Amino acid sequence: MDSIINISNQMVLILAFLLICAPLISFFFSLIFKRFASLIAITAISISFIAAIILFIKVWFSKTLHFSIPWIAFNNFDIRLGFLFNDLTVLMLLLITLIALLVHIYSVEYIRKDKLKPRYFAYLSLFCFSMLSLVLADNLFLIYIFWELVGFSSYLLIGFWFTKEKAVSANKKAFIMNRLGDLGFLAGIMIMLSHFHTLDIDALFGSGNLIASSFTSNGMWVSPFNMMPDYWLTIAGLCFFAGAAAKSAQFPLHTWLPDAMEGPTAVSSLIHAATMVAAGVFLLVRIAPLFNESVLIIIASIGVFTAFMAATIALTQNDIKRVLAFSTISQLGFMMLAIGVGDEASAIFHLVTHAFFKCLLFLGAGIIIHELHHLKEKHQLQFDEQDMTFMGGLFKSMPITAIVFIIAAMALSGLPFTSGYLSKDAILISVFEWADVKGGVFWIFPIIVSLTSWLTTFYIFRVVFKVFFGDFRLPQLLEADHHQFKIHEANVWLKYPVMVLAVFCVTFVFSFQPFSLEASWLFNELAPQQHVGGIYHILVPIYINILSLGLLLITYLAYARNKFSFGLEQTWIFKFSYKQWYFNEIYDAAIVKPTLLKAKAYYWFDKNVIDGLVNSSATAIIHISSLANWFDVYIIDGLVNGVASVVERLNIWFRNVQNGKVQHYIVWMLLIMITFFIYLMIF
Amino acid sequence: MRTGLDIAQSTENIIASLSYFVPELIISVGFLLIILIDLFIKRAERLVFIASLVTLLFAAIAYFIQLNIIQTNSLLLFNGMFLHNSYVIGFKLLALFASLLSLIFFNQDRDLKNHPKGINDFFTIFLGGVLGLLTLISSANLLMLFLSIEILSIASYLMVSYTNKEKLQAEAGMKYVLFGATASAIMLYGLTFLYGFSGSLNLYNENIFIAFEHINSFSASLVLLMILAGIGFKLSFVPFHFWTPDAYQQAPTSVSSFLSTVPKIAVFSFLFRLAAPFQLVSIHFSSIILFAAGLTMLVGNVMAVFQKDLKRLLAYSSIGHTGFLLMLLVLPNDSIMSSNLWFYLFAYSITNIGAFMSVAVLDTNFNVKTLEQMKGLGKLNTLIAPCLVIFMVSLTGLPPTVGFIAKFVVFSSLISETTAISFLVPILIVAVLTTVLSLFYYFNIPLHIYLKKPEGLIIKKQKLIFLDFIIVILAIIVLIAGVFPDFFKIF
Amino acid sequence: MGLLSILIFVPLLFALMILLLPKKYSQSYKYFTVAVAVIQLAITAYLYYQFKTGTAFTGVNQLDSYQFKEYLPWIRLDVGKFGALQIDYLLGVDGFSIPLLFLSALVMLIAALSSWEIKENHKGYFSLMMLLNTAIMGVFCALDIFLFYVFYELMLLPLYFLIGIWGGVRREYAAIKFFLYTLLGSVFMLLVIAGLYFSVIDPVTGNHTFDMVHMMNPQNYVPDGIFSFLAHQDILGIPARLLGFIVVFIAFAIKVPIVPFHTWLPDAHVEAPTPISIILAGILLKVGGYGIIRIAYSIFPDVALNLSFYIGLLGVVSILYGAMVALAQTDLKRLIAYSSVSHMGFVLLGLASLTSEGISGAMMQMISHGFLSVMLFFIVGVIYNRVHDRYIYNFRGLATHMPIYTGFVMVAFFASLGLPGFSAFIAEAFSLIGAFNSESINGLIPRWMAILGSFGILLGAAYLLWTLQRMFFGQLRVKEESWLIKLKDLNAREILTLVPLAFFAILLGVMPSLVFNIINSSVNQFILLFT
Amino acid sequence: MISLQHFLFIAAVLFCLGIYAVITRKNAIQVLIGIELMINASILNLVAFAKYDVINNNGQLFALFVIVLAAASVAVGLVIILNFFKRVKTIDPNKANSLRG
Repeated sequence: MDSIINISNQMVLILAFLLICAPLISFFFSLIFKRFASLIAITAISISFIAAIILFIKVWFSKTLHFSIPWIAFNNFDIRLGFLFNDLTVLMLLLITLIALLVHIYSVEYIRKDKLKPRYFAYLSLFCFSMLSLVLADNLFLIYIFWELVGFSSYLLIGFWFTKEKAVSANKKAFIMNRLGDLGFLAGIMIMLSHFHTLDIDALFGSGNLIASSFTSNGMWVSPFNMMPDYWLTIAGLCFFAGAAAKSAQFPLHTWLPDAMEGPTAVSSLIHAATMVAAGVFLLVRIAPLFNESVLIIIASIGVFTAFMAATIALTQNDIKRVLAFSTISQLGFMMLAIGVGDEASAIFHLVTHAFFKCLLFLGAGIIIHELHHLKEKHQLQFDEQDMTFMGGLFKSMPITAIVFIIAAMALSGLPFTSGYLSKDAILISVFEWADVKGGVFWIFPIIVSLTSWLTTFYIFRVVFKVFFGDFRLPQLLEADHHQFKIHEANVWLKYPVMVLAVFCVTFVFSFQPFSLEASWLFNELAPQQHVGGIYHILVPIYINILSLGLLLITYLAYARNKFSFGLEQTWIFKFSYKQWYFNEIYDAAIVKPTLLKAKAYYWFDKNVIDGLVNSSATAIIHISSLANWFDVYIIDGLVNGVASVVERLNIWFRNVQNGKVQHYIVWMLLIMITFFIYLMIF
Repeated sequence: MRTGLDIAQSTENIIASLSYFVPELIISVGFLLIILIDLFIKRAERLVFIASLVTLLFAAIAYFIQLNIIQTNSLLLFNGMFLHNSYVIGFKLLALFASLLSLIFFNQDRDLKNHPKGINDFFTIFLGGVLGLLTLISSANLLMLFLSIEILSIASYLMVSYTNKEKLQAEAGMKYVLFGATASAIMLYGLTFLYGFSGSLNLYNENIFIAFEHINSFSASLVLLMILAGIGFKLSFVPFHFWTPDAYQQAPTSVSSFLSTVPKIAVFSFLFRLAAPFQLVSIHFSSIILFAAGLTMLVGNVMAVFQKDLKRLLAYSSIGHTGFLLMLLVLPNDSIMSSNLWFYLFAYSITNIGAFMSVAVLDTNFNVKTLEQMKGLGKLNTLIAPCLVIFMVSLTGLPPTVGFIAKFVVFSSLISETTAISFLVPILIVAVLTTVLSLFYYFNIPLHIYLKKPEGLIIKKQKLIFLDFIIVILAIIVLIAGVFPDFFKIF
Repeated sequence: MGLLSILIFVPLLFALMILLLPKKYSQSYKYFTVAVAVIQLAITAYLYYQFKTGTAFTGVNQLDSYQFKEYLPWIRLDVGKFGALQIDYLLGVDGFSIPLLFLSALVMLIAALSSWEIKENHKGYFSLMMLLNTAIMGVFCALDIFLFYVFYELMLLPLYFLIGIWGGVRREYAAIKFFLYTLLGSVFMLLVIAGLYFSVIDPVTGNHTFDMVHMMNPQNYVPDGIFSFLAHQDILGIPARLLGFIVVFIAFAIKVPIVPFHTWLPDAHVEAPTPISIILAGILLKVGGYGIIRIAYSIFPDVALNLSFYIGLLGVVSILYGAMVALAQTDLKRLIAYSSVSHMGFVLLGLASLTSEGISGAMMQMISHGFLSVMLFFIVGVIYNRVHDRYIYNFRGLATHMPIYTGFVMVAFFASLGLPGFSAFIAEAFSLIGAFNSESINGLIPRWMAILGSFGILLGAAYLLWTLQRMFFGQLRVKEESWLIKLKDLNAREILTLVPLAFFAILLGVMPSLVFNIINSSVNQFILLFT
Repeated sequence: MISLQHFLFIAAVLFCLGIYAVITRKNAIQVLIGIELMINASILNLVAFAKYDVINNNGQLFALFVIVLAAASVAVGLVIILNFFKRVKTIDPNKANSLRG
């Protein structure tokens, strides 16, 4: 492939700089030249996109490239600034730039009326900059830096409408929860640094391959430089996983993602569906060699649990964006599972495909919400434009949106001829194989996974049918005339991006043989030796998809035709799912209950009771901190005052002696002299 | 049959001694002169003041000359009545310097000026007192010691109760005299035993120590304590301090400033001279002194914290400083130690006199007597208030003032002995803690002057008097000596 | 008359000028102050630029490898059997002092710029501020421990008055509390200094010396000195060197401040006028840290080595405790004051690790906290000057009302909660990394301390973001309607003040080598003291 | 034969009586008298010790000086007490306790 475009390494370097600098520049410029914000941002991201394409062609199918310059140096280690190019890098670059470009274009229309438009595009650019740099970074320290910057820009974008109470509490929650994970990441970095005296990914996992050269023997984890108890190896793995789990919203750090839906929908699609949340998976793939068996199993089980839990929650939500959010969590769970079973290739593959169809789903939902919002404003109505109970029958009024949405839905549920089919089945297959190898209780993994994938089909098509089929429920719910509510098809700005995305949801982009995973070019490059046939390759796709199709029919009848409804609304299962497994409530109840008794003392706390983990743990801390405060005021200062009181006491004694009577003075004088004298006689 | 001293030899000694005795003679002459002036010339305040000023100046000059022509070895005058060496003269000069300041202060003091009988007798008494303390500094003989202490005491009794219009002043005077008389009577009794043991009044007679080695420590300690009573009364360290606050509060400010500095210089120099022999004769001497020092610092500072009346506050603060200085007495006695003592006394006296002067000026201008009345003075008076603050900083012992250097000198002389002398360390800790404590009351004054808002201060006529000038000079000296102490080490 | 002397005494000169100038020019005083600060900034920048690094310029315990040295014999007082007090006017800088000098100059400029708010008694205020300036510069330049002490104490007086006269409601209490705390520490330190003097001799002249550089070399100790390495003297049954270290350490720990010696800080900050809180947070806390490095650690390395576990523990406790107390505050200024306690904890933790990265991190933390805390306090000052209120719940949704202000607030907040790209992140990360490495490098402090300490970062995010949410986001709502008029957005001067701070915070975040390269050789030399 | 001990004993008794008077009498004049007693005790001592002096008559000399000084100080004391009486109309030293603390 090199022969096609033959560029030197300097060229690569320059391109890389261009790639990340363009968004950075646009971040500042769109704040300065407010009027052209959108133009600047789009130009910048397209530049990055082009650069990404060239880099992709250059690096894909070829060796790893690594550039770095010194940055910080210490006695026993140094940290460098640098780029690392390998297949993974360029693939991610391409993915991110492409989707980002589309979302930018989409946003032009979406955010047009907002007066904070320049700020919006500035934030988007900042995000692109950090995300791209994260991908390009050649050592863990840099990754950590941009990791946090990504979180920061997501904080900004979630809280973009900062006058909305829910939005600002959501972004705080998101940032702090991510911080919690980042602590793990930082700890991991410390461990690596003190164990290997370098953070360079290439040196650690690539050519240098320090990880391989380190080994554990009789309870010690030995590296060329250092040795420490072997549990640190496990801890290191778990630390990094904690970081990844927070970013990719894995249980138990997942509750921030649904709240993050307070941000603009375009943002949700780019950051909280396609790219940022995938960073966790990306990181884990990068450092996969580090993980030992126990860590892998933990990752796998958390992944599978998250996938299942999120899917069940998604079943019953009525807020369309929430459904999508939980489906994202669930899909990320799949990827984690893939990593857990040691099949990074499928994880990345699914990451890519999922990025496209999930982004598409969000944008489609965005269009609908956008339209309904206009409707709402035009007629001064009072309803929640994200609630699916008001929708229905929109196929007629916005066919294109409907079609692309359905394509994406099929991809998500992994039906044939869609990209999802390949990637998802890849994961399923490897899970089955893994369970086959391990045997025993590990068969529970494939069972749950298949269950989850059917649930996926169910909930996503529930959405499809609720929204696009049946008839428009808004009028009858508001007892209004049917005809005054006109829903229009999206205009070009919104339309074309989604159509482009729809293309990427089809099998043929990735593989020319719709049913063979091995044929996919992407997969071949990432993991050539894997999946060389086997019984599961035949069985798994078939039985999964047969059942999926069956489910599809049921869903259709239930939600589109309303032939029947599952009378579950009152059962605890439904509630359990609808309440999102009561996670927020559990998190609250842990600490909130006792607090409510003292609500007077902590009246301000009540304001924040509602929103879950962050605040409730905050309460715990605030309990302690108010205690600490009390300690400060009464104990430490109290000691000081205690000294003062001692002085006062002394003073009172001396005063009594100094009582103004001269003869008493003389007596005292004699007494003290005699005391001295006695002292002298004794000693 | 014991033979007396050879007459010829002794007379010859006396004649020889006279030349060394010039300054004291000058003062005695001045003393008589002033009495005469007062007798024969009417309305002679100014003249008397000038005369006494000139007397002191002459005496000082004479001492300077002596200091320069002094030969290293110290000699005894008048058949062992006085000691004569650089050490003695150094302290005499310091005492004279302080007395000069006090003299100017007396002349400016409102209470003394407005006295019906006029101020002339006061100057006479004052000169007598000065003579007494000069002889005390150099006295080498029990008789001389007692004599000079008595002269000093009588003079101070009279000075304290010179103005006696008010009930309280009379009361203070009476307490002072009764307490003082008792103390000196006790000392006298002790002295007689000292005489009895050694059979000689001469302090520099080696057989004092021989005698002390023979007698038991019981009577030795008893005698020691008794002698300390009289000296302690002058220095006002615990337990001989009771009179101090009462007397200082009610005496005219200038007198308080005199009492708080000049006698201390004299007595300290004398006691320090005797410290070495005492340390020899009684192993317990240093422990007594250290105890007294610790107690004194504690009492002085603790009592000062809660004082409202400025002069009473300064009285207690001076007690505290005495305690601090007492610690020096336990050190091996050599020229360097004495120069440290000298420096501390120098620092202490200029600062203290300055403080008293500023208080007096503020009193005359705004008639403030208590802390409460000082609120917001800083706004009204921009000259004296800052100086007062400087003096307070110096008394606290913070850089860049001479007080800090002095404190540091004392600390460093003591710290080098911590291993040698038992339980010096706890006393040092007491010293440090009381230093921190002293911050409280010293900085109460700036606190009231600057930090509090003025409430109902009556501004009386605020004409700049000569004293303001002196105060500013003193403040500047305090600062300069704080930065370049070397200039002020005259010996 | 070297540059350092000029640096130190220029403010004094101007102070005299201000004192002599008649009152009617009182409006010009602040311009004098600014001028002085600019001059000093120029000088320090020049010094920083001229500063040479490498094994020949390590400083620490090599007297001849200090730079810009100045020497004058100063005081020669006789004390005791040990001969004359040999006190010298000895100045010099090494890698530890030069960045702090620059920082101080900058902070002084900011303080001068924020002194516009001072309404009454300009003469006193500005001359005291000059005096303070002199003292601060002196502290960082002095190599003679007596000189150091003189400057160190000299800082107290002006601060006492600056807090006490121009302060808030409970200013008298705050002023005296601050004064007492510091004095209690420093007077005991005076004893130790005297003791050190008698146990150290100048190898050249052979008589005792106050030169702290000589005190750092064991061979300069007289065998029977109190603090001699060889003769293990006891004071009150405690080893003398241990006692000495503890005394000195506490003296500076009070300044830093480290839990539990910190309670003066919130009061002082809350009552002090904005410029003084800026100086307090920006410089004085650093004096504490500098003192610990320069005196406590360098002169008593053996003790420091043995105690580093407890010192690290103190650091961790300060980090968490400070952050938690900050979380409970409802007064914005108090909150920031406690956040300083938390941030300075990292300095101690990094220092205790005695690894090059840890110490560099600690130094970096001091500098970055210098910029950031100044920024934070200035931000508080902005809002306080406008409506004289700092109660967090009296403000809501300021972002819509004062966008530029909110912008700077966000920069300051995110910088100090350790967002990468800002200096604080580098500083805290490397303090923690150093603390973590310590166990495998020299086994001084256990790994869990670093892990525990890193929770400080989380808590920092918690209280700062919460404040952001409470005060700046949401619907606009303030206590009184009239405030909306008073609460104008930043004016040019304020922006001019904040921009350089933000700039430096980012610059050091992106190019930490600017500091690390300067201090590196000194840090390595410093570590050699402990081996 | 009266030995030194007798003199010293008498003197001690005198001294104690003096102190007793000083601390118990409710009359300033009597306090002064007490002080006088103490001084006289010392005088007695001096004269008694003088017998054993290496130089002649030193003790007696001292005694003379003491007598004179005692007279002087008592005179001063009396003046001051008188003045106090003028102001306060009492000479009970314990009534003079308005200066305290």
